[in-house]
Amino acid sequence: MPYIKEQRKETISVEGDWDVGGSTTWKHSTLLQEYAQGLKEKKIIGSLCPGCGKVIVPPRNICGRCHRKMDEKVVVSDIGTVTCFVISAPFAKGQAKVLGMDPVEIGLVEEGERVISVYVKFDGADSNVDTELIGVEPEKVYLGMRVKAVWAKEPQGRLSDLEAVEPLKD
Amino acid sequence: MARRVAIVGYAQSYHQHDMQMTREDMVFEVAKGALRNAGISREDVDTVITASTDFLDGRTISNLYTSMAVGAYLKDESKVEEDGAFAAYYALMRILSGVHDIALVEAHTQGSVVNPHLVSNYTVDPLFERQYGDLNDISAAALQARMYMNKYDVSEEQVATVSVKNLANAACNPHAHRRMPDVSIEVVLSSKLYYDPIRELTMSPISDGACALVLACEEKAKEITDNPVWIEGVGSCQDGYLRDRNLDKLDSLQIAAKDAYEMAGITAPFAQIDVFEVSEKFAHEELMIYEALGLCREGKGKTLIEKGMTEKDGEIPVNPSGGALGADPICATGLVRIMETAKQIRGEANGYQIPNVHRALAHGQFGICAQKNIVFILGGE
Amino acid sequence: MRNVAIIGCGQTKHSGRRRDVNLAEMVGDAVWNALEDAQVGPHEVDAFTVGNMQGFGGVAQPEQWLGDWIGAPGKPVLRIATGGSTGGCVAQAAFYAVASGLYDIAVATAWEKHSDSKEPGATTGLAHVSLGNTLNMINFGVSFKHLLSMVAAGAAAGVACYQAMYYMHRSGCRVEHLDMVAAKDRRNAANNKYAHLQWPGCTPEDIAKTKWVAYPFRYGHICPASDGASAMVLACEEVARKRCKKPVWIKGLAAYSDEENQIMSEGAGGIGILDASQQIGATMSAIKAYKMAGIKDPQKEIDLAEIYQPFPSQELMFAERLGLFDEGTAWKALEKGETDINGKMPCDLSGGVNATNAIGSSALQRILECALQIMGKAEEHQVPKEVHNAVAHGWGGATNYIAVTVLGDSPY
Amino acid sequence: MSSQSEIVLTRAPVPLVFGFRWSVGRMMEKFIKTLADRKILGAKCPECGYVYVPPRWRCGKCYARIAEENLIELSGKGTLLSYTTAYVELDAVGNFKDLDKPKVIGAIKLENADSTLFMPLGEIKPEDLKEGMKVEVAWREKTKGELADIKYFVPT
Repeated sequence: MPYIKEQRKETISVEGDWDVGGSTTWKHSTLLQEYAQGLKEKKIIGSLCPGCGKVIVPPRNICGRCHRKMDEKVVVSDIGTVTCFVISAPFAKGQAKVLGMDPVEIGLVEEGERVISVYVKFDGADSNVDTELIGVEPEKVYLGMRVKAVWAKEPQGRLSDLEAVEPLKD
Repeated sequence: MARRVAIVGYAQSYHQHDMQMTREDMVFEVAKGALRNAGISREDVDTVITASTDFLDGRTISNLYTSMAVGAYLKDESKVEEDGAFAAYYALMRILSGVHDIALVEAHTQGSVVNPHLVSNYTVDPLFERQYGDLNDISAAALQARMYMNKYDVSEEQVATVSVKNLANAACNPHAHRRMPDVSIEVVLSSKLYYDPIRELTMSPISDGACALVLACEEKAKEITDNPVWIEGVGSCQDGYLRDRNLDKLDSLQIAAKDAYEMAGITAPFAQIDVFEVSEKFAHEELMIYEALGLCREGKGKTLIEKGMTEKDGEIPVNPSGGALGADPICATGLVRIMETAKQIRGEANGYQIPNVHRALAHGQFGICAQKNIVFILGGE
Repeated sequence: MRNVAIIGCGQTKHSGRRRDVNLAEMVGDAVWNALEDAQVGPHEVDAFTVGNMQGFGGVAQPEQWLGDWIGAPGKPVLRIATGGSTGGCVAQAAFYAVASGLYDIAVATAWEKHSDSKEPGATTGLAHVSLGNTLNMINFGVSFKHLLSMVAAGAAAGVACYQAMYYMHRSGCRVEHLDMVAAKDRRNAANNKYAHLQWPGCTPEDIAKTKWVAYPFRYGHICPASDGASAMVLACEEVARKRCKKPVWIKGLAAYSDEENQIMSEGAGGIGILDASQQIGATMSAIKAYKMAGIKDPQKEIDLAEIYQPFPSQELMFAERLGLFDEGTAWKALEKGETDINGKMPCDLSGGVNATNAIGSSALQRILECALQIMGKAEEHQVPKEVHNAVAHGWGGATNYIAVTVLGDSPY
Repeated sequence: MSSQSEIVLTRAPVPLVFGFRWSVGRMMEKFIKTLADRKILGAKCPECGYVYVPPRWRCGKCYARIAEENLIELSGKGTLLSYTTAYVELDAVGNFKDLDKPKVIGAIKLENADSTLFMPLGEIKPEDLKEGMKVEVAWREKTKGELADIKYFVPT
């Protein structure tokens, strides 16, 4: 890259650590747990705001628009529309480690595979769920594509039960 | 001040150790509570100023996920990354500028997420003090306490008397975290010693908590309530870094108080102010605060506490709510002080109400050895 | 309301590794440059507003250590931090400090020193934004493939990748236009001595040769992580008229916050935004700021803009949200060269955030660059035409904090 | 309090440590490297005379610029302004560990320097600590031009 380079006399440095994992305990609500358990029965749960009627998936307990609590839950369809997508660069062995593991090496993706990440608005929801789109060539993906959830063989109430979405064969 | 600004509503959480509530819910409760107390809704608010820090909340951009909970959706929002009293100070500026009329101010910290004393070690000079490891807000406060106590011959019993006063006061305040009705000097002096002379009961507890205020310009304040609490003076100042400042005095608090007194037209704080709510992160600091606020001469803080003049029934009551020794949700502590003084002026401090309060002082601080201080003077009609 | 003007601007050289100075010296440099530019002595400053994103440099509340280097001891200091828009919000806080009548002269300074972190670029802070939520998802069995698809899409770009797709779908803009914007900004940066990625004569083809990061972003589209600081001196009208030949008046400002434009909220819950390029917050900030500044038709009255665009799609998208171009036409204007130095609406003549991104300093630099253009002090990248009104923009968080500031050569 | 959602605590399942290396700048580099010859450098402000340890090139009191020729050599001796005996220690993840042998930390002002140094004290029993006592640097056997060359301060 022919960027202008400037030479500066570097000085030594001193070191320090921030053990963020060890020192931090985050607090979360049990809503994601409820959402995951819903997936066990192949149900996609969202929260319904009595104020503005918006259905948020995965569920939340506060609606920012109405500044009120949302306790009601609804089940949305597992058929939806691709509202956005991004296609990853082709994966190459040893190119990048994610959380310390090389995705190609551990057989998660094949060499040269391009992962299609999509936002899906399931029918009945007013928010996007991000997941992977399988069963179609990256070149053929388009916004507005109708898709259907791909469920794990035996869902166990984990987020991974909703594995991906695939094009809806009508 | 060209425009007059008043506090018209407030709410605080029940500060406690390891609150069983998510950060978002805690913020929502106090924001909603303050709006309800003011009798207005989110639509009336022009601007929202929050206070929290990324290290203490365990999240970089700590206000990113609480914007919706605090009610800042599609509002002019900003975040002050230090004590909540500085957020009230920034909201005051926004209203005084004439650009905004009503501001919601919120501040929170959950001390159970990351140990604030560890985070205090991250604020020192990374090139020098941090390389020698053992300097945090408690060990630095211990060095300050020793220097101050030696210089003015202050005994550990006198310092412990501050804790006894505040922890007993906290017992009457349902929102306080550490409420010890029958605490005594002996109990305080036998509590666990961390860095001599700082003990468990002469330093503030690690609390989870939040607080919110509603500020309004004069016209709006008069519409909203017939009991507004006017902000008559404000002053803030930051001292030099730990290595190059006086450790046995709170110079920056003296400067901040002078500015606030000047703005509020106060010449004799001792006589003109009816109640004080100060942020004493350590018991000995309250004595140094008395002196920096001009309530007594240098080194005479011990006399005020010994004579009980700062008790609830004393001439100059300090921290009837229990102060920071009663509850210290770090970023909310300074805002809670402002709220407590407003409650005193409105006569709503049931359980620890000081009779006929017309003028009050609230103090917030941030940083090791109270490097940074802010003073508010509040008044009733 | 008191009129407030910028009377002095200071920056440091922004580059990938400023290892020749420590953080305090770097920020001190920027503040001293600003004070000298404003002909104001350090003892005359009444208040400071400061900001950076402390998680990136590993020092908490750094202004309590480096305050001595900028003349802060004994003065009020207010710390503001709102993600990427930190610099803009710090400058706006300084405006409010002076406009409130409490102070006459205020210094706003913001900085970032990414090279102090051992992790590459800005990974430390970016990872820490939603670390709690990601771990919460891991606790409830998110599949590693799902995490991979999130990371692959967001590796360098986060939500901006999705946002670009939305914008391209809405407006018809194509990847070649992103190459054109990135090339334009890196050419502009070559005429800005403080900028980081300076590529004289860079062409869209040069950018097109770079590898894909995640469609639609190439490696050549992604902004760098820079070390740098910038500072500004603001003064009330009385002081500004006395001390400065050509004060730059802050005529309008707003910083609205929108729903988090990411895919997840606190606790990994969903959010109610279906189109991340809609940017209601940006539109409302622009409307409020223009209304305050008395600007009816930005396309005619605004002479140039400095837009916060770590990713090229954002220069086009936010130009439209700021009303500088009609909906969906910014890329056509780009093709016609309207956003170049001689164009109708020059955008990011400084190279912008695509060429220089010290997270705290970036949004302050946008306001500062507009001020330099109005003062006629932008040297090699000074626009030839007379600049009466300019708009500076900054976004933070997950593109949900939008700070818009309108500056002018006269307060009315 | 209205409906209180139950909470779930989230901890990192794998170690997660962010590392930093802060560049020190010219003045601090000179200070650290000179520790090798067991010397402590200070910077004397040419305008107001305030002496900073460690040295720097902007005076915090009178804002003057301090150049490298204003560096002065300080004796390792100083006075103990204040001290504290630590009975606990804060570990890297924020837990207080009780110390079986208490450690001492001192606030020290070096001869003809104005900054206060916060340093560990060694070879002294807590009960012998007295404000104003004279102390001096205890150097590491083999000094290598690193901050760790200063082991601690000892009574003279």
